[in-house]
Amino acid sequence: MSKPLLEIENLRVTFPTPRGDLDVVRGISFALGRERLGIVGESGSGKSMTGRSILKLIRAPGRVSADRLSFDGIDLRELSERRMRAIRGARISMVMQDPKFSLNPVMTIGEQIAEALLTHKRLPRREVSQRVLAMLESVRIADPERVAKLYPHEVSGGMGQRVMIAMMLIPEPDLLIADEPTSALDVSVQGQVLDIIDEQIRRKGMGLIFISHDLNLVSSYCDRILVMNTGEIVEECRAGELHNATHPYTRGLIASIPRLDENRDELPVLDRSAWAAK
Amino acid sequence: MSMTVRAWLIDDSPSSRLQARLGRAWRICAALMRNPLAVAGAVIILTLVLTAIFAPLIATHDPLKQDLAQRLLPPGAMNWMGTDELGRDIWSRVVHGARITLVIVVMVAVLAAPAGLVLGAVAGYFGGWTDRIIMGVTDIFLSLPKLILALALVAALGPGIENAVIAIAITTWPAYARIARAETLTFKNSEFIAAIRLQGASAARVILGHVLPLCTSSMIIRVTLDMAGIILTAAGLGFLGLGAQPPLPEWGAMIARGRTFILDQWWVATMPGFAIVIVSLGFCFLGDGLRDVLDPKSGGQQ
Amino acid sequence: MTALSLKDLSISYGDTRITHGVNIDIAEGESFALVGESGSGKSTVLKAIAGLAPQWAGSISAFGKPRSHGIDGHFARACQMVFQDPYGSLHPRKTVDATLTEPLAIHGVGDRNARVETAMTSVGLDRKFRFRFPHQLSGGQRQRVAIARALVLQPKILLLDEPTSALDVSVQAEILNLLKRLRREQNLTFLMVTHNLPVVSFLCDRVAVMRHGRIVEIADVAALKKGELQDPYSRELIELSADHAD
Amino acid sequence: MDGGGELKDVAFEPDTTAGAIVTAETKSQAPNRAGRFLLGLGGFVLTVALTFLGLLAITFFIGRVVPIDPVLAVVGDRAPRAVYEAARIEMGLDQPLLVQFFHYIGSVLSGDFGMSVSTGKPVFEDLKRVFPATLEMATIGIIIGVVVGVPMGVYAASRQGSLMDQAIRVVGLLGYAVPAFWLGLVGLALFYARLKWVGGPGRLDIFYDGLVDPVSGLILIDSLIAGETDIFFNALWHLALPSSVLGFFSLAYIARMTRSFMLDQLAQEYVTTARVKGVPERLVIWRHAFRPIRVPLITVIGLSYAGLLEGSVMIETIFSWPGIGNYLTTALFNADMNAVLGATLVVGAVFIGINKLSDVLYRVLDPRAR
Amino acid sequence: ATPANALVVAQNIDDIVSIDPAEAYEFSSGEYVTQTYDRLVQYDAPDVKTLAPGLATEWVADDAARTITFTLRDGVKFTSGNPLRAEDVVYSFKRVVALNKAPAFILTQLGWTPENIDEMVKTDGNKVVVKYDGDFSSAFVLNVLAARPASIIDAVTVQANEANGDMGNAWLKANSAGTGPFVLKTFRPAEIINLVANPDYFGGAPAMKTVIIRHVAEAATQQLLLDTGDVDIAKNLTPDQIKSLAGKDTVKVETYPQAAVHFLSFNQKDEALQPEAIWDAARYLVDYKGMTDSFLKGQMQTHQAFWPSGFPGSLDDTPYSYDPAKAKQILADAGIKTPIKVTLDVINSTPFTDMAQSLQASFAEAGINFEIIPGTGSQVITKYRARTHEAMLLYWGPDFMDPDSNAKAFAFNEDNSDDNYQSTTTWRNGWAVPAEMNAATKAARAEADPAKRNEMYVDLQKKVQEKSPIVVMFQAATQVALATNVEGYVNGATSDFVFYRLVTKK
Ligand SMILES: Nc1ncnc2c1ncn2[C@@H]1O[C@H](COP(=O)(O)OP(=O)(O)OP(=O)(O)O)[C@@H](O)[C@H]1O
Ligand SMILES: Nc1ncnc2c1ncn2[C@@H]1O[C@H](COP(=O)(O)OP(=O)(O)OP(=O)(O)O)[C@@H](O)[C@H]1O
Ligand SMILES: [Mg+2]
Ligand SMILES: [Mg+2]
Ligand code: NI
Repeated sequence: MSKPLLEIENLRVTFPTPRGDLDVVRGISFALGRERLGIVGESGSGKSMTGRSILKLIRAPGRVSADRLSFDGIDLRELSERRMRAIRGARISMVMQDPKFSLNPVMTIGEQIAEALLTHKRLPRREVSQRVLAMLESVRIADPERVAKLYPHEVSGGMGQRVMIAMMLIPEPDLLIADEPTSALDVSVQGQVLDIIDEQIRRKGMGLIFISHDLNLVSSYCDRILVMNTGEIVEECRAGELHNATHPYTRGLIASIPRLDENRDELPVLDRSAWAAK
Repeated sequence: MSMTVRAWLIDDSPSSRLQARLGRAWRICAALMRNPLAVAGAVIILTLVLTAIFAPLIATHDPLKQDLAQRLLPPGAMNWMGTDELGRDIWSRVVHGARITLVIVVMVAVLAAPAGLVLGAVAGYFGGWTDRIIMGVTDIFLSLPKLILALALVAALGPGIENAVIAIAITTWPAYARIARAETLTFKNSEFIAAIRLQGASAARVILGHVLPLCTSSMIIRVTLDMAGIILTAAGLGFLGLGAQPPLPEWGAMIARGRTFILDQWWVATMPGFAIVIVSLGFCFLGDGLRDVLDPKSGGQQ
Repeated sequence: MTALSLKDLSISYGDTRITHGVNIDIAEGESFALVGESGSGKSTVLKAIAGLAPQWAGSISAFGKPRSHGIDGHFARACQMVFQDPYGSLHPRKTVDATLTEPLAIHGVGDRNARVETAMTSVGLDRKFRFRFPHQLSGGQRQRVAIARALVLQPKILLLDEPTSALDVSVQAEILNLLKRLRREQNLTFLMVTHNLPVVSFLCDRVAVMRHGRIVEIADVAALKKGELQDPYSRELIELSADHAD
Repeated sequence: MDGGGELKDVAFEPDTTAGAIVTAETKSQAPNRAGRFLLGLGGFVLTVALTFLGLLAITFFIGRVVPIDPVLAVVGDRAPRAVYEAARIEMGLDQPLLVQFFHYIGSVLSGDFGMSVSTGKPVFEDLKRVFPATLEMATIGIIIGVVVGVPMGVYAASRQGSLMDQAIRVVGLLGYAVPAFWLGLVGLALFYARLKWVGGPGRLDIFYDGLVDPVSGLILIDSLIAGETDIFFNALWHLALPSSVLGFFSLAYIARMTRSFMLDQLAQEYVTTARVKGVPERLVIWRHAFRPIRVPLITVIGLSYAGLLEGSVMIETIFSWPGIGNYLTTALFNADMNAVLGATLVVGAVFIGINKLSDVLYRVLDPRAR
Repeated sequence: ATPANALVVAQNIDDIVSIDPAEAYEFSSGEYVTQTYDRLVQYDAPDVKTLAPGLATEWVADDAARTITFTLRDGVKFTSGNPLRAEDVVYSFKRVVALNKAPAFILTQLGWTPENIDEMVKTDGNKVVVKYDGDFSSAFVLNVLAARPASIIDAVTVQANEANGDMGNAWLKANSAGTGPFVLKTFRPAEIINLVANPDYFGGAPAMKTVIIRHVAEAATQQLLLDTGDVDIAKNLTPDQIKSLAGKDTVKVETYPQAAVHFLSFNQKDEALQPEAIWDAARYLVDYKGMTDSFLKGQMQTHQAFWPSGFPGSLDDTPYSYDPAKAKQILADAGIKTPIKVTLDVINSTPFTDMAQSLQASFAEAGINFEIIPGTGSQVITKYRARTHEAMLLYWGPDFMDPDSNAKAFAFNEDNSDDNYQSTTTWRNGWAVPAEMNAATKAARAEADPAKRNEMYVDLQKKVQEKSPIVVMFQAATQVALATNVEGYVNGATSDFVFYRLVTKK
């Protein structure tokens, strides 16, 4: 692996609360090359916040601090909002978690995807629409011409997610952060969509941060896995080795998944006291 | 000590209903306190209330005492805000007027807001014909010229603040009904309402116990913002001679009477005008602050 | 005896027919799962049983007693429902205490304090949560409150609409364990909607597969575990679920 | 799963062919659509008609309980008994209330609003004279309110908490709190009497009066029709102050609502999505945050426009503006019920019209409502 | 500033209901009728106190035959160009009687009815013979014929514009058809009256080519308009505004005493207000001087009799002054228990509310506590008419300039029963006037000798002043603010006596 695309050291996201500051991400560090990195963890463990802080999109009053936050050699911490905008979308983009709320309700799907493209490139109209349609098609939307004219409330949750992916892939970024990109898709479409992302990774050497709480999916799709809990990285391993994970939290998570041929009388649950003491 | 009370209040796991309620109130207050405009608003309203309570102590003169030899004096050491056309001390009248203003504002809030709230919630909850009929009536009242309605009522009932209050209440409830209905529609199909209905709760119980509490925060916000409007409507009635009966020191009536002096004895209309502006601003600031704190869209999650 | 029986149940929203002649019989104490395609009408069936989808034809009866359309207080005491979304099913301005006391007040049940405490203990909620508001609770805790609310009236039947799909695996495990325990202790009858076959195999005795508003197959869970379902659509479901879990 | 149809989530085809069980509601659809449209239109017309009827009824009965003797306005205070009685009978006041009401409805339906007793002219003619005056003032007022208020609100929201935001809020709130007649008088004293920046009270300089024929009643338009640019600018000059005062009040409301809507929007996920795409801030605000609020904003603007069209007695009095607010108040004070009812109908129609219009715009502008 | 040949007046004219002289019955419409019409005889500018020839150059009265014969002025033309004929006079009078609008009673009191009017008013070539029927002198009749409804209209034009048998009533609400110094160009209610000069006016063409009366309701606005020179005359300024004009050299103020008297009355249908001690005490409880020196300054003067000062037959004594101690004494002597509560109805505009508040303060000194009930003009009158008020603060202006007009209102009430509605102050306050006073009123009306007649009225006024539930307090004056270059404006004691035809600008 060559020079890392993204380097993060001691990233911290803080929210003020009535009872004092609350760190929702507590000094995590990792580096990412042109690879597929999975981040898993239970709900509220800070996965999405990590993703957003890379794009410097944590809303006030939240604060981000890091000892190092560099992307392709650029120090993102010092970057002005204007230069940051040039990076967003074009070089780093992010599939937002909830398509129902993340698509603009009064713009058509087509307009929104085209906007992602036009923000960074001047292109003739005809080419824009061609590329938009091609992109929609590649995320397995069967009738792209019709769908491009639809408004977000007219598409199903699964379609929304695919539109979101199309929108973020179309500027061909160097790094894609995908926050639960396939949770609303049924199993067969999910596989196809993941293949598209995979293809871009291979073709362009794009980096991917894949956020999910579906451990099975992550372990079969990614190269490397970070396990997060309450804002910290508790375990890092190669994807295939997830089943040999050592941290009790990770082990707990894995154990608590029911299986199709389930025979256990009771599912093991996380015993938080085991590592909370740490 | 204060630290422990505070800790008790913001305890995440209150051990009694009381603590839970106080805790919530405390959180709202604390959030309000962080908002400078809201603090300013609260201070103004508090001042208004205190002024109303202690009016006789604060006033320097008898607000009704006429002295035709001392009329239209500019503000000075004796009469801080000058004197009016009958030689009455404007400062003392403004101070006593705080009582009337407070009564008007509170009465309208007590009459109009709940009426609108309940009607709107009922319309929104039941839908269908109930909704059509209630909203039809609401629309009728909404499209009646407001001042005309108020004037007609005052004319019919006779002048006086009580009737002015009733008149203003009758003109303001439709707006509240609309808000309450809109809010109710957004909650009506939510699962927590479905859940309580599944428990066999009667419609009255669902509306009163579950739907209304959710509408109240937007209602409180709206009502505080409307306070300025209410005071000014009362003033408008005063302008037309239909507000409080003379010689009551109602601010609107004072301005209305003072307006013929505005070019030469500016203080007669301007001093009570200031009072209205300040109190209205107070309510607006508070309302704005409450919007930020109580708004279910932002407040619930924190 | 049959706890819940649906005969020829057809449900519509306005002009649109959602289900077509659904027939299900669930024995007392049984745990019955309803799985199937998204949008096939699973939730709608539960809503009709509970009274939230009043436009239906056919018959619904609990313990031999048919229910009327609309919400019905007596039926409510026998049959309660738990919703999918723990974030949306609790009143945001009511404490846990208020939420749990409400059904007791509606039915004029006495000794509310003790009953609320019992309900909380039975779902494993610590006493310290009693006066918290929903936004002070985690998703799993909220779902426990929702289950406790369904249980305070001591119903015989629980309708569960994807009770764990919004939760992550560890919390899901806790809730599933809880449901299993409650069923054992109180001899409850479950009708559960889910899209997760492993959950079915953990908690249920029988399963019905729905598609396009019709039941395509009803089978024992044992068959499901062995992958021995008949209908092609059911088989497709099993295959994909299996290859998912490594 | 069957096939790769993208509509997986909603792949269910509604089955409405005459099935086994026909519930009361399940009917064949095609003829139903047209029927339902007609029914909808009929219902719409019916509700509007009922609203008008209710409006009339309430105004009518309020008018009758007002303790002012309508006959007095006709015959004056000194008229002898016989004259008084004759007038009373001529006005139909000896009839039972309900009969009077139905008579009134009857004549309104035949297009006759009756005579105004306080001006001695047909109400319809009066309204043709006073309503355009208010319309002109209110329209310029609302334009000022929108053109200034909306950007103010948007700006304040985009800099929430900043000094400018606070300043805009305070200025906006002042619009709620300052009595209109105070502002009007002070404005006149300063801008008209002292600085001579604007025209004085009245719609025109007095010597321009009557030089253009009233076609629409709106002087701005009539003067252009007549090609009298002098008069056009004079009218504009006279409109400047009263419209600005009205504009200030609507501005306050519009700016605050805009700010509040914008704050809600800016907190939405899709605004973040736009930022993720690297969209410039200006576009984030206007395209992504502002566009969705056009609809509620139009309702707000519509309602405040309707409020202005109701006419403000105070502003009209101070600016000697022969508008509907003054007309209505004078009529009410004289128990001139025909005039009150006629004017109320006009104002009510404006309200209802604006309401329905904003419904239509809502459908046009918000894809979710189509 | 306004052009040299145009006069612009700022005035509140929203009282106008009709400008047809047979119907015009308001203050502002009175002014309008004076500018556009003439009567046979009239009080004319510049001397508004003497009855002068109008459209009749001479008249012969025969008191015994109850007939007056008028000879019409030669060569007078209506503004339409039609010549004035005796038939016009007959038509004008007949029209008033037939239409029977509000002011018709002024003419019908001469015994005219629609049936007999052809008998009572006849043409005789260039002459008009007028008969009357009743116990009054020809002096009284001349005053009646100088009143507003007796204005002469152009019968030809009006008949040509008749619609639905309205005798031109609708047309005359938007047009004038008289011989007066001005012609109506535009009238828009509560907005504007635009008059243009009649160059052929028999009394000489007015210097002003146009007179525009703008409706300006707000006093402060009137002041601003006058300040900026956009109007030449402001008619409704308050005393305090007038005071502030004092130092300015662009504006002058002129004061014209008016015929209206302001009074406080107690309804005798209310038993608590029947004791005469209350009436007596009330006369000492009005702060006459305090009010006229302050907020009424210049616009009212103390006057305590019902016929206004400055006219023949007036009683100018003001025996009462503010003396709460004396009032208290009177009440105590009569054994009246104080405090008593009385409602006081008042029109809700200035200066009435101020007066009411002053009365409230001064009456409270003697334990009479007023509760002020403000209302619109029509509201107050409605209540007054129904006799359901307790105390009332109101004013009265004569219908025409004869003392009888007021005597009938303040000293005459023969039948106090509820169904005998009268517009008089006495009946409306439920005061059954003593029989000898009724007789005295009638006698004065019938008296032919002017000097003796005046004496009888003075006597009558003294009686009412001493003992009645009506406390006359003030006589009004009108203060008009004019640009200094405006001269020749004439303003008599009522709105019928306002003249613009002599106005010139320097
Ligand atoms: N505005 C805020 N103020 C305070 N705390 C916040 C705020 N926004 C998020 N948080 C907290 O930050 C923590 C991390 O949130 P984040 O969205 O990163 O979780 P996540 O791991 O993505 O969970 P999920 O799987 O549910 O998406 C949560 O505990 C959340 O409550
Ligand atoms: N209130 C409603 N009005 C009209 N149609 C509705 C309504 N609620 C649901 N539907 C429709 O009914 C069908 C069945 O919905 P239902 O919620 O029962 O599906 P489901 O099987 O529970 O799916 P999922 O697994 O996605 O929850 C869907 O096509 C849906 O669009
Ligand atoms: Mg997340
Ligand atoms: Mg469902
Ligand atoms: Ni399918």
